[in-house]
Amino acid sequence: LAVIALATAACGTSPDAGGSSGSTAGTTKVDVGDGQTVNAKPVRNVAFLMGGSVATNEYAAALAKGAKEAAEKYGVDLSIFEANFDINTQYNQLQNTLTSGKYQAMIVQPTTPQVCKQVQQGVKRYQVLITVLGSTLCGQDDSSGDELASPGTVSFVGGMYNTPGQEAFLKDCIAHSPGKHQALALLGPEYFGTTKAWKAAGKLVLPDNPDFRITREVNTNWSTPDAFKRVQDALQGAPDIDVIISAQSDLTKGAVRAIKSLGREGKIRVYEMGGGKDSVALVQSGEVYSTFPTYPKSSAYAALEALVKASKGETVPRFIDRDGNPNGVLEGIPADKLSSYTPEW
Amino acid sequence: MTVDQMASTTPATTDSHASRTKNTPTAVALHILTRYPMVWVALALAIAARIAYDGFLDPQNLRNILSQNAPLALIAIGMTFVMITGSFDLSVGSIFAAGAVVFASFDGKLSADLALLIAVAAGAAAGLLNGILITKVNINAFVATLGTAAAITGAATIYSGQQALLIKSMSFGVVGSNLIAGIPIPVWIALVAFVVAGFLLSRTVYGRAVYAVGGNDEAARLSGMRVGLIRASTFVMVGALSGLAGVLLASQIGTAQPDFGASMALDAIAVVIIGGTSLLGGEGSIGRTFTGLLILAIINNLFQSLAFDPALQQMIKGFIVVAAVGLDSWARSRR
Amino acid sequence: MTVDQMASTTPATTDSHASRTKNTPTAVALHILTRYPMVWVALALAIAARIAYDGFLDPQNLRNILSQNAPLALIAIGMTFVMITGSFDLSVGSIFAAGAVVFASFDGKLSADLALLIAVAAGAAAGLLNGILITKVNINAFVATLGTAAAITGAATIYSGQQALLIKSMSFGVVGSNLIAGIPIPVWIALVAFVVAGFLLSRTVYGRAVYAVGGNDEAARLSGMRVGLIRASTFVMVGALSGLAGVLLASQIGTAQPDFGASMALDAIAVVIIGGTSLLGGEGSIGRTFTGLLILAIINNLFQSLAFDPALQQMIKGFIVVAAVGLDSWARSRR
Amino acid sequence: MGTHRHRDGQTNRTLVRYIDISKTYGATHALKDITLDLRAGEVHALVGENGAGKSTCLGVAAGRVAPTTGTIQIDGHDLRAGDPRSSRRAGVCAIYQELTIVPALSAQANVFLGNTTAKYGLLRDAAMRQRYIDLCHELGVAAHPDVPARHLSTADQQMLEIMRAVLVDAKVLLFDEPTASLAAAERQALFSFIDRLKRQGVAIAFVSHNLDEVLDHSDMITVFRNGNLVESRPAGTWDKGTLVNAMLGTESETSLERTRTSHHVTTADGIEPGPILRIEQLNSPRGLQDISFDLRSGEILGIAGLVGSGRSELLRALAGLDPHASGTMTVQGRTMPLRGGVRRARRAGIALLPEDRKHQGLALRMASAENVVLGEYDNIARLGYIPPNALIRAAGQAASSVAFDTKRLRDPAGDLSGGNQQKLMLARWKHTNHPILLADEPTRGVDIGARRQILASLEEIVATGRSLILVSSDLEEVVTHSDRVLVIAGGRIVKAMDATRECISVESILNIVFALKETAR
Ligand SMILES: Nc1ncnc2c1ncn2[C@@H]1O[C@H](COP(=O)(O)OP(=O)(O)OP(=O)(O)O)[C@@H](O)[C@H]1O
Ligand SMILES: Nc1ncnc2c1ncn2[C@@H]1O[C@H](COP(=O)(O)OP(=O)(O)OP(=O)(O)O)[C@@H](O)[C@H]1O
Ligand SMILES: [Mg+2]
Ligand SMILES: [Mg+2]
Repeated sequence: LAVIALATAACGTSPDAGGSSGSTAGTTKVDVGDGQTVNAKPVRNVAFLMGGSVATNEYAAALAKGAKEAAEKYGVDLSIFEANFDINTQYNQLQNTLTSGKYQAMIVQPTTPQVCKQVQQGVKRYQVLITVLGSTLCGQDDSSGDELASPGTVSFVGGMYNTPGQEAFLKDCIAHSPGKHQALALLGPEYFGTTKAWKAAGKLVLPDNPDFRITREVNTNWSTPDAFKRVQDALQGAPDIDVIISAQSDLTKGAVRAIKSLGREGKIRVYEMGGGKDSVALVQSGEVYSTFPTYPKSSAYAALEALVKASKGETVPRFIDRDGNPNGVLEGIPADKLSSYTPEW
Repeated sequence: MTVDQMASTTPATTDSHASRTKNTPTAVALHILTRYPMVWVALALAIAARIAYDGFLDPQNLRNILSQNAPLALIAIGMTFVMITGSFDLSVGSIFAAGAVVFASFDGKLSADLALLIAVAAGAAAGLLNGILITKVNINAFVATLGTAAAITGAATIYSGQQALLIKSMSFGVVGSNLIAGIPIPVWIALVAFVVAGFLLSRTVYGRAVYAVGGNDEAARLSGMRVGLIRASTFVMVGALSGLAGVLLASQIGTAQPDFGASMALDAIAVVIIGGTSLLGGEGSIGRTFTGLLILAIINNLFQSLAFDPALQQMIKGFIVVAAVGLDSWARSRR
Repeated sequence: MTVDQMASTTPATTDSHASRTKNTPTAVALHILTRYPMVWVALALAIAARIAYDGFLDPQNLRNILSQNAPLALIAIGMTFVMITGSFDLSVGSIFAAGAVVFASFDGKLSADLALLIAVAAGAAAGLLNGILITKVNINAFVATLGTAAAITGAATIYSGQQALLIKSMSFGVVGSNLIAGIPIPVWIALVAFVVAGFLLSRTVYGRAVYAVGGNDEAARLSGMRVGLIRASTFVMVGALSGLAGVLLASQIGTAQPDFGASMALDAIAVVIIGGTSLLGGEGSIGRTFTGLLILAIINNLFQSLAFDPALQQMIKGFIVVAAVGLDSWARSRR
Repeated sequence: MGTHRHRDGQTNRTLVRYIDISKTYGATHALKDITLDLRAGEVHALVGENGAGKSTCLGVAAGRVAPTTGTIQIDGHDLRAGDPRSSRRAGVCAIYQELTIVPALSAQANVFLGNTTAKYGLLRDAAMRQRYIDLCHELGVAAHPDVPARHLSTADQQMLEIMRAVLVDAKVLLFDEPTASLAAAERQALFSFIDRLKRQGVAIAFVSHNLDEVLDHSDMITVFRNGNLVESRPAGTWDKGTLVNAMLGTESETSLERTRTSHHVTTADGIEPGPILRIEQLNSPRGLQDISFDLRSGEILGIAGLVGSGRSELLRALAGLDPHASGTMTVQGRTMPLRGGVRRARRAGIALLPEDRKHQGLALRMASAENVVLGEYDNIARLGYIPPNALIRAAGQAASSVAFDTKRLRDPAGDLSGGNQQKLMLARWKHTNHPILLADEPTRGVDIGARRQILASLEEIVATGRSLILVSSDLEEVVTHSDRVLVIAGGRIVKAMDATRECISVESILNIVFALKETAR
C-alpha cells in the first residue's frame, strides 16, 4: 500500500507547475507587505485554522461565530480546523489545507510562532491570501503597529493579546491600584505570544511605576485546575501579594477559587483580561475587580472581511487594531461600568 | 513448629503480614522505615521542605497540600488495584474530566448529592467499558484505555455543549470546599478511601483475589477464580473513583471542562510506582501509594510555593523522582 | 513423522519464518492478509478515506501523509526495539523536542550536517542515561523515563533560553523539506530506517538477542547474553532516532521549542501496539509497526483534511483504534 | 558429533574445583563450605533432599549463583563469580531445573539461544536449520523448528534445553533434574548421549531424585543434606539403601511398595455405590478420542502412558479447561457437558493439580502462604472478611501436612527450591475440600523422602472417601498406588487394568504401549 502511495507521490506533478503562476485572468494582485504580492483568486472557500478548539473554549466558539457571520455576508464557504493547542496538529492542518488547493484564502490563529515559515512558503507557492489572528505569525507579539503583521500575510487582526493591548491592560490595573502593591501575574506557558507580549509590556510600564511591583510570575498550562493549585501555593509562599493580574478567564476562575480557599476574599484584588460573560459574572459578584475586554467575534469577522476585500483589490490595513472592534475600549470594565458593556462571548 | 510460633518469626515478605512481628509502636516504626525506604524519602523531603520554606508546616499550607492532592489520591488508589492485577488505565484523566463535567452540568437542576452520584456512576460505567474491552474483547490495556480516553473526552465535550461549565449554586461547592473539623471534605474523602481500600486489599477475599490475579492469572483461573470479573471490577473501581475525583475538583474550583485531566493518568501511575508497587502485578499496597503521593505532593508544593524557575523545577523534580526510586531499588536489592 | 517432513509441512507459526512456505507473490500477499488483520484494517481505512475525501489519493496529499509522519515513524521504529525487550520509553517526546532545540540552536553557527550529528548524539546520550538508569540502577522503566523526560525538557528549556528558536538559514531547512526523486528527504530517511531496522531485527544476531531478552530475560542471561547491554542499547537507539526525528521536524517547520513532543511517547507506543507488538516483550516486528503507523496516519490525515468537529473526531478516532485492535485480538484467538 | 570436539581426551583431570564454597540467602544456608571436584570423563551425580543445595551447587559453577564465600576454578583458572557469561566462556554449560525456554521464540531459535550460527553478525538460518534437524534425529525429538516453544509440551521443551547444551562445545555439562519430565524413551536417549560425551572427556554433573538412574549412570555420587556435603564416593560403593540413609540422615525404606488394598467404599449390603465420576464419549480436537470411564469414590485411578499420549490433555478436559471438548460427565449423579468451564467443574467438586507449576500453579512473586490458599478463601473468610492470621494459619496447617517447612511460608514462592514449590501446590490441595482430585505429575522434582510422604498423603486423602486420578511419568508410582490403571496411547484408552483382579507391573504397562507402537509402525 505504502509503495503505491509513495510511487504516486513521487510521480505527481509538482504543485508549482499547476495553476497560479503568472497573472492570469481573474486574479488580483494583492500587496502582502515587504514588496511581495499575491495573485489572488476570487475567494470562494476560506479555511479558518484555529489554535484552540471551539468545543472546549467559549472564546473559540465566539471566533467561529464571527467568522461564520462574515462568511454568510460575503457569500463564501467557511471550513474551520481546530488544532486544540497542539503544535503538530496545526502544522499538519496547514500543510494539508494548503496542498489541497481547495482554499483561496485562510485565517490563521497561530498556536505558537512555529507555523511562520510554512505560511510564508505556502503563500509564495500556492498564492493564497492569509490573515493572522490573535497571536502574531512569526513571534513578534512584543512589537507594535504594522510590525505585528508578518510579510506574506494580508493583515494582522488583534491587539489585545499583543504588546499594545497588554500595555493598556497593565496600565489600567495600575491606575486602579493606588499606593504600594505586590502583584502576582498569572500567565500561560512561557512560549505563548501572549506571555511574551505581557513581558514586553511590563518592561515598558513597570519602570515608571515603582510602587506597583510584580513579585511573582506564575506560568500555567492555561487550565483552571492548574491555575487553582499554583495560585494557592504561590499565595501561601508569598503572603504579601494583594493583586492578581490574570491573562485569561480560565486562569481567573482558578485564581478566584484559590483566594476563597485560603479565606483571602476581599484582601486580594483580581484584574483579568477576557471580558466574556463568565468574566462579567465574576465582576458582578465582586470576586474580580475588573475585566479587560477582548473581542473574538469582531476579530474573526474582521479577518474574513479583510480577505474578501483584499481579493477584490480593495486596500486593507496591515494591522487591524483592537481585535477589529471599532468601539473596542482600552480599559477594564469594573462593576460600575458593566451596565454599558455587552460581552462578545 | 506450630503456627503460633511461626507468627512471631522472621520479618514477613508480604505487606499484609508485615509489622505484625512485634507490636510496640517504635518497633513498628523502625520496621516500616527499614523495609520501606520510600517512607524515609518522604520524611527527608518534608524536612528539606521545612528548611527551604518556612511556611511549609503552616496548617494552611498542609491543608492546601492535602486538598489539592485529594483528587489524585482517589485516582491513585483505584489505580493501585488495577496495577496489582497487572494492568493499568490511561483513561482515568478523561473519566476525571468527564466526571467534573457531568457533575457541573446538573448545577441548578438537581441536588448536589444526586449530581455527585450520577457523576460517579458515569465514571463507573466508563470503567466498565474499559473492563469489558480488556477482559472480554481481549484488547491490550494500553490501546483500549488510550482509545476510550479519546472517546470519553470527545463525548464529554459534546455533552458539555462546547463550553466551560460554571458552578453557581452554593450547594455544589460544599463537597469541594467545606471543612469538617478544620479539614476540607475532599481530604476526608481521600482518607476514608485510603482506609477502606487498604482494608479491602489486605483483609478481604476480594483483595486476595486481586493479588492472585496479578500474581499469576493462569493459576488464578485454574483455581476457579473469575479472573476477568476481578480484573474488570478494578477498572470499574478506578472509573468510579476518577469520576468522584472529578466531582471534587469541579466543586473545588467551581468550573468544569472536558480537557481537565491531561496528565492525570501518568501522574497516578507514577504515584503508584514511586510508592513501590510494580507494573508487573501481584505486589503492592495502598500504604505504598500513600507514600508515593506524599513524595510527589511535597515536591510540587515546595516548588510552587517558592518562586522557582519552572524549567529548573521540572529538571529537579525529574531528578528527585528518579533518585528516590533508584534508592528504593537499591534498598530492595540489599535485603 | 520425521523432522525433515516436519520442516516442510503446515505453515509456520513464528513471524520471522512466516511466508516462507510458498513464495509466489499472491500466496505471500494472501498469507499476510490472513495472518495480519491489521493490514486489512489499513486497507479498509484507506478506501474509506478515499470515499470521504476526494483529495486523499492526490500525490501531494500522500506526500503530506508520509512526510508528516516521518518523525513519528523513526521514534516508533526505535520504540519497537525497546518494546520487544519488554520495556518502554516515555521520554522520547522530550528527547525529540530536545533534538529539535539542539539542532536549531546551531543555526548560523555550524554546518547543518554537524548540527544534525550533534542533535542525534545528544539523543543517544539521553537514551544512554535511560539505559543506565533502567539496567544498572534498576529503576522501573516507567518512572525512570518519566523522570528523565521531565529533566530533559527542563534542560532543553534552559538551553533554549526560554524561547522558541527560529531557523533562518536555508541549509538548515534542507533535510526537512527538500525532495529527492520527488519524495521528501524525511520520508527517505524513515524508509531506510524501516528497512535497516527490519533487517536488524529479523536477520542478525543482535535482533535475535533483542527477542530473547524480551521473551525471557533470565533465560537470556543464563545463556550468556549481556542482557543489560542489549536492553540499554535499545534505549540508546530510540534516543538517537528521537533526536533525529526532532531534527527533521525542526528543519521541516523551521522552528524548535522544548515542548514539542508532548504526546509523542504515547503516540509511538500506540503505533507499535496497534501494529500488534505486545507490551510484554519477546514478540513483534518492524512490519507491524509500519502497519500501525499507516493506520494512525490515515485516520489523522482524513480528520485533519476534513473540517470535522474535533470532539466527534476524537471520539471516532478512539473507536476506530479500539475496534481495529479488537479485531486483531479476535483474529488471533481464531488462529 | 565427536568430530568437532578438540580435546586431549585426557580423563580424570579436574575440570571444576569448588573450594570452600558457601552460599546464604538471608538466614538460609543453601551451601556450607563445599569442596568438590568434577573430573573430565566422569559423570558425577548430586543427590539430596529438596532444598539440600544441589541446584545451588550447580548454579555456582554455571554463574547463575554468586557464592557468598569461596572460589571456584574451571580448568585451573578462577571463575568470575555470578556471571553466566564467564562460565560459558570457560566452557561450562548448564540445564537448569526451572526451564529457561523463551516461550515466544521458535523451537529452533531456542536451541540456538545465545549461541547463534552467524557470520558478521548475520544469522545463517539454513545452517542452523540443518544442525537443528540433525540434533532432532540424534535425540529423537519431534518438534517443528518454527513452532513457538510455548506450544510445546514440557518434555519437548526440556529436550530443547538439552539440545541447547549439546550444541555448545562444552567442557563441563551440568544437568539439573533433566529427566524429571522425560519418559523412558527420552531418558534412554539422554543417557546414551551422556555416555558418549563422557567418553569424549566432558565432565558431567547431574541432579536426579531417581536413585536407580543415579546408580546406573554415574561414576561418582555426592550426597547433600541441608547445604552440607555429606559424602562423595565412587558410584560402585553406594547402594540405594546407603544413599537414602545418607540423604535423610536416618534409616529408611528404599523403594515404593504396594501398600494399598482396595479402598472401595462398599455399603452395608455389600453393593458398590455408583461411580462418583462418569465420563462418556470424551472427544477433543486436542487429540483425545472416545474416552469413557468411571471413577469410584475412595479410589485412586492411575493413568499411564508415554509422553504426549494425552494424559495431561485428559486431565485438563476433566477440569473444564478444554473449551473444544465434547462428551458428558456425570459427577455424583449430575450430568453436565465436559466443556463447562473451570468454575463449573470446581463447583461440581473437581480440582486439578497442574503439571506446570511455574506457569499454571504458582504466583512466584507472592508469598508461599498466599500460594497455598490461592483462590480458596471460603474456609478462612467470614462474609468476605479474612481475619488477621487466618490466612497464614490455614496455609501453615496445609503446608505442614505435606512436610513443607512452615518457616518459609512468608518467602516468595520463587525463592523456594523446585521440590518445595511442588509441595506448595500439594498444600493448596490439602487446603481445599474437593471430592475429586486430578493430579498431574504430583511428585515431579520431589525428593525420595518427600515423594513417599506425598504419596502417603494422597492415600490419606482417598481414605477419607475422596477420589483421585493420578498421572505420573514414574510408572512405579502409578503401579504401586492405583486401584485401577488406564493405559493411554495416542489419546485413546488402550487398556484398563484392575489391581484387585490382576497384578499390574511396570513391565506389563510398558509392554502394552510399546507393542502398540510397533504395530503402528
Ligand atoms: N533466590 C533464592 N532466594 C532465597 N532462597 C533461595 C534462593 N534460591 C534457593 N534458595 C534456598 O536455598 C536452598 C537450596 O536450594 P536448592 O535449589 O539448591 O535446592 P535443591 O537441592 O536443588 O532442591 P530441589 O531438589 O527441591 O530442587 C533452599 O532452601 C532454597 O529455598
Ligand atoms: N498448548 C498446546 N499447544 C499445542 N500442542 C499442545 C499443547 N499442549 C499439549 N500439546 C500437545 O498435545 C499432545 C498431548 O500432550 P499432553 O501434555 O497431554 O501429553 P502428556 O501425556 O501429558 O505428556 P507430558 O508428559 O508431556 O505431560 C502432545 O503432543 C503435546 O505436544
Ligand atoms: Mg533443585
Ligand atoms: Mg503431561
